Amino acid sequence: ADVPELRVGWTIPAEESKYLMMKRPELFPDLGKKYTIKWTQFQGTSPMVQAMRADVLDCATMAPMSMAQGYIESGLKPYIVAQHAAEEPGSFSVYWAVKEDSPIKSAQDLKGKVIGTNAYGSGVYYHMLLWLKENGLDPEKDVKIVETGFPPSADAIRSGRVDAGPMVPPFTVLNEEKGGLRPLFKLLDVQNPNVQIFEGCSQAYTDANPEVVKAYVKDLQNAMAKLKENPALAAEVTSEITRAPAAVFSKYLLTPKDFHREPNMKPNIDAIQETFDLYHEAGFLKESLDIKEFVRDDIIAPVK
Amino acid sequence: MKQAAGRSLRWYEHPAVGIVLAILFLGVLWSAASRFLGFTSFPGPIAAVKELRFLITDPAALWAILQSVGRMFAGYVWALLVAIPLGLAMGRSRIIYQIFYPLVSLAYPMPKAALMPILMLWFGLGSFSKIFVIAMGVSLPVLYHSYQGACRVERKLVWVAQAMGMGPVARLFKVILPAALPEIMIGCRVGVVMALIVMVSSEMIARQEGVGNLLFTSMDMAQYATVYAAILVLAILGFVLDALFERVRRYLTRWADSNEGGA
Amino acid sequence: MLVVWEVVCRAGLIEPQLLPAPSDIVVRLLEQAASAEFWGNFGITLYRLAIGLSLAVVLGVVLGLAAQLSRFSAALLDALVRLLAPIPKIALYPALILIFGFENASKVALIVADALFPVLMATWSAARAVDRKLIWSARAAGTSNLACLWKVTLPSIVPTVLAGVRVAGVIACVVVFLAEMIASTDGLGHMLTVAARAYRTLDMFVPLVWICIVGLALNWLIGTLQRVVDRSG
Amino acid sequence: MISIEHLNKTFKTARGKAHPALVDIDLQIPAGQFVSILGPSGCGKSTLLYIVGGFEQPTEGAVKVDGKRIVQPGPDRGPVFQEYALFPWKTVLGNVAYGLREQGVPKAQAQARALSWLEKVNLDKYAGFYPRELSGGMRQRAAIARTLAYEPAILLMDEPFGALDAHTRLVLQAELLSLWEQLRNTVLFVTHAVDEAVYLSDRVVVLTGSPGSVREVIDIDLPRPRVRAELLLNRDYQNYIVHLENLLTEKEQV
Amino acid sequence: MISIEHLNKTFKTARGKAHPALVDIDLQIPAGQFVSILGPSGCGKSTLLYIVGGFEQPTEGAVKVDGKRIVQPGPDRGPVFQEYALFPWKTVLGNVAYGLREQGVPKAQAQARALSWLEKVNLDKYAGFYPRELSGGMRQRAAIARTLAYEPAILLMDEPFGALDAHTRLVLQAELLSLWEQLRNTVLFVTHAVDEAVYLSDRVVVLTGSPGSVREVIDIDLPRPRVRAELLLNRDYQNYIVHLENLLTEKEQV
Ligand SMILES: Nc1ncnc2c1ncn2[C@@H]1O[C@H](COP(=O)(O)OP(=O)(O)OP(=O)(O)O)[C@@H](O)[C@H]1O
Ligand SMILES: Nc1ncnc2c1ncn2[C@@H]1O[C@H](COP(=O)(O)OP(=O)(O)OP(=O)(O)O)[C@@H](O)[C@H]1O
Ligand SMILES: O=[N+]([O-])[O-]
Ligand SMILES: [Mg+2]
Ligand SMILES: [Mg+2]
Repeated sequence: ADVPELRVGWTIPAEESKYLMMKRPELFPDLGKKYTIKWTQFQGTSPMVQAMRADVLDCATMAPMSMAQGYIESGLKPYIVAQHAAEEPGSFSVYWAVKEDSPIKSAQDLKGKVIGTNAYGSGVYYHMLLWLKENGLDPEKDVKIVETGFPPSADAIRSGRVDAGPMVPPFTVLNEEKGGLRPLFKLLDVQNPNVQIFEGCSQAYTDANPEVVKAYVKDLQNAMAKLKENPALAAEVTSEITRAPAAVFSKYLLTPKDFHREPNMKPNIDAIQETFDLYHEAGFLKESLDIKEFVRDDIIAPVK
Repeated sequence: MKQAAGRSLRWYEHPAVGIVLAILFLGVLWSAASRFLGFTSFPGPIAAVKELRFLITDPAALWAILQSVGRMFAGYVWALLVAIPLGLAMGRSRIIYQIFYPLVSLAYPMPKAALMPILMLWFGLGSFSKIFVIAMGVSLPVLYHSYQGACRVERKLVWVAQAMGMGPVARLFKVILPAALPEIMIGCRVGVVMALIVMVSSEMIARQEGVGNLLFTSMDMAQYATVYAAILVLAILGFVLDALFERVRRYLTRWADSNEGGA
Repeated sequence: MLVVWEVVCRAGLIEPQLLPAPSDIVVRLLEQAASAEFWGNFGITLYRLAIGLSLAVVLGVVLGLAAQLSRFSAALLDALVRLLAPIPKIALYPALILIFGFENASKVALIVADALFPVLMATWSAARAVDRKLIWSARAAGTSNLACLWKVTLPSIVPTVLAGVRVAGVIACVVVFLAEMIASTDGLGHMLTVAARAYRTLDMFVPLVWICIVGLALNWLIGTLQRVVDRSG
Repeated sequence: MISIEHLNKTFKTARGKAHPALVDIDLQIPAGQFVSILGPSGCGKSTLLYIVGGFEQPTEGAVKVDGKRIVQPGPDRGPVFQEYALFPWKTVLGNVAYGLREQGVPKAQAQARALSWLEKVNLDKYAGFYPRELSGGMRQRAAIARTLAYEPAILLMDEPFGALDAHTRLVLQAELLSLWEQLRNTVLFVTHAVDEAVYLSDRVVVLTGSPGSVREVIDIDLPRPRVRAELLLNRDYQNYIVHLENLLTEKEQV
Repeated sequence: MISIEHLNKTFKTARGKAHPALVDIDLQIPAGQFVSILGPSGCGKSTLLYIVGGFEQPTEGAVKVDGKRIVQPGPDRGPVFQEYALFPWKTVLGNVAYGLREQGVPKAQAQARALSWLEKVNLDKYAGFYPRELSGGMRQRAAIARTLAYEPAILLMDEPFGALDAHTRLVLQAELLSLWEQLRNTVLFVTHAVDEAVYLSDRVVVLTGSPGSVREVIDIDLPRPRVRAELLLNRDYQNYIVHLENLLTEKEQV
């Protein structure tokens, strides 16, 4: 009863180490002994950031943008403790696709066209804006951006509802099988490398319960190590979480067709700082942020 | 259709026949649409039904469905307990009407599911906020129809009860309630629909374990057959609830003249 | 109520991040009301709502009445309604988007799909409960079975149908907002999504208040109609 | 000529039991006759009228008008219901003009004729009232006017004077009689007043208690045109009344 | 003792006009009297009853029972409405037992008493029927039984025998009279049958045509207990009837 409880938020996809902890708690000796976890699922990182701010979550998945906004708009103070997924050379990078036979070959060809995006205000969205700007397009005037989300993106491109749309796994894999689309640009063209999602824990909680958070981060690391060793296990637990067949995941999970996973989950602090700076320069963030404020050296992966 | 006194059912008026016909009709329509559109994300009925077989034999999926149903049931019952008496009272008393009407009519068009992310923060991450939004959604049609029904009660029925010395609260339950019952039942039936809408949209906006979550997660994972199997589960759920409800309604309003067949 | 809310917020019992004070919401509301962008969002939501609801009402009443004509159509429609009404159409929204596009058509289609059934069901059950001696009187005066639908059944069911329209109106408000939240580039629902992603709680409440006002206005409109009908009924 | 042949009507009650209302009714009503139906409350008088009107279907047997089997209502048979059944969303004038408009009479003319009918039933001052603003008797008069206005060949009247005060009743009886003596349409008239039946009819049909069957058919051989004041002194008239009252009273004992 | 003082009732019609229904009614009704109200259709008889019942409020003036002003209905005044107003969701037995249950009579006893009332109105075979399955006359009998069953001190009856056949009517009149002679409760009885009014009442109030005001109050000085067969031969009885019929007939001319 006096085992401390950690309240953790999670989402789908790309948090395999959390899925493993949820589905195979017996692999983690500390879990349940040193601390317990109350898992709550969320849709996207924004509501999780909000929930942490409201003090109903202690740790949550975050993206550079949602954390920065949370800090600026509502005074959220988290530590970055581990990294879930990033884009690095050789790994998968979110890309915008057009029809194979589309006349669109470059950014300029997008003038006057309709571009799909996942969610307004997401990192993927802002990186796309950066790409448009870099290529001399005004996102407000030169193109029409509609929010499609990832799932219908491919069908939307094929049916002509949008001229270009964003692609992520598992849709990319499905699509390679079906054919008919080709990539136009990818996020790595904008920032290389860049961090997609990481784990953040409330500073107040962490400072009050350093041992609990440390144990949690250590378990995350262990989970990632086990998964790297055994990608089939990753497919298995992800399948259990999402109810999609494991075969779907074994096609890409933890392969070069997937986002980059740091084996020890060490956050790429510099890449995150770069994202903050890019966003600030472009005016997406009101303030410039210093990543140091969000790092506590003794509680960041890899911990021993 | 209810059977007219002294009139026999035709073959197609047997409920099962109508349903089968309607299912066939919809199935063909769906299949044609899916074929015509050719979207990966819009599979035909056969794929969905195949997947449905897996879905309903999987304990984890069943558990998710059960959780949804449980929350829906709790929300529905709460809504009935609050909305029917309040609606009837609003229909009979000017004062109660004036106190509650502005509040109720302002709050009702609000998309409760949109509040989910905030409600979760107010009420915590437990079941309460989910049950609460469902109750809010259901109470709307129930309240309106109860109010409507109470307004329209033949005044001489009320007079008779008054003359027997029945007080206002007793009248509400013993006269207004039964007299307004056919109308209330319409509200309850729409309430079933509302409960499902709110349940699905709230599980979509705040991913809480349940059949709505199953649906949208499958969509995120490109499991389109599962998506439509989940929609089928919702449809079956809705149909069963509606049918159960229709039974209750018939029993409770068996005294009412249904004048079937209309013109 | 409002006063309690205001006091609670002012006293700092609740963080503005969770529940902003009503006065702050009103101030923000007025601020936004000065911007053309807001009226664009407001207008497009209203437009979708008006088209969707009108279609739903016309379709609902026509189908509900037409089904009374023959026992076969009545049986078939009854079955269709029982199958389709309880499906939460919002789950089909992704498919609707692909069929009707990201613009107005898909949202209107969703509104119609969800708002149709309360009207249809009200029409349906009211039409069956019409005092049969009224219909007999008209039939005996030479009114055909078909003409009875709009000469007798329609006027007798107007009160109940209006009650159904009220519910449909509210459902329409909810659904258009949700659809705009899910996928849209404009509208009140979209405003909320944008505000939520940027953690501007105050800005989240503004579109909610507006959709409530729209619902209230709609409700008032139908209520007025109901009173007019009552007076002459 | 209405011929009612071997008519049976059985209702199914809410508890699913069969409840016979009419058993083996056989009646021939020549065109232009005024026929009254008498019988104890609940014996099926209204039901019989509904079947002749084509509103309800018999369980067995048939009703034929001029040899044609009746399956649905038509403007040749005008009903006046015990419950009035006025259209609540129309004014009194609108109700009375309705049948005329349905027969294709132009609006202005229909309203004028409706108004003249309202005068006859003494409701002209209430032309603009809605039914719910009328007293029971006034509603009944409006319902009578609505049906008489379009002059159906067969009138089916279900206790049309039941809710009227004695005076209005006498006036309307006389009015109906003089109208009928001009038009000579067929009238099926349900009543529970014996004197009314004898005063108005060529023939009185007495039904037995529930389930109703024909107990006796009595031809009323009184000269026409009939004047009530004169009839009261008529021996035959008195005899008819005594006979019918005896019939109705004794049968309850049986 | 009911005292009706300077009573006025004006309705507002759907077109917003004022429509006077009752003008300056003053009446004293001693406890235990049987008073009938006669008047042409639409003169305000029902409205007067509704005001005494406390269902409608007068525009001016007041009704007092034993000196207390009436503002709302109460179990001391039992109404029988012209439209029956049976609870459609209750069976006939349920309807009749209802008032008793409300007065706190235990269920079994209430049902037994209700059933004995149903026997009196000859409806015992229909105890399990729902109102919509009854004929007009049967509904009326059920409504009468419902109110009589709980024995209110004042009975307000609005044409209670209007829809009954002659025989049932006679039986119920006699039944009501013998009951009243035992209980001696106050009865306000609206009717349009002059003979019924004279047969039953201590006093007959005749109203003028719309708007209603008191035209004449006639005390009926006939010995009680009254037997109808005997009365028919009674000179005074005949005179009352002739006088009242003249009153009602001539007034329309005025
Ligand atoms: N709700 C109302 N609005 C307007 N006028 C009304 C309303 N109710 C009754 N009246 C009018 O009041 C008058 C008296 O009506 P009431 O029902 O008391 O008559 P009554 O004497 O009982 O007639 P009857 O013998 O036909 O039943 C009528 O002229 C009627 O039109
Ligand atoms: N819908 C129904 N369901 C069951 N029984 C019915 C129905 N309608 C009528 N009955 C029964 O049929 C019988 C005849 O009813 P009907 O209304 O024809 O009588 P009536 O002779 O007109 O009586 P009244 O003079 O009282 O109006 C009654 O016993 C009644 O209970
Ligand atoms: O009220 N709803 O959000 O469905
Ligand atoms: Mg009848
Ligand atoms: Mg009256």
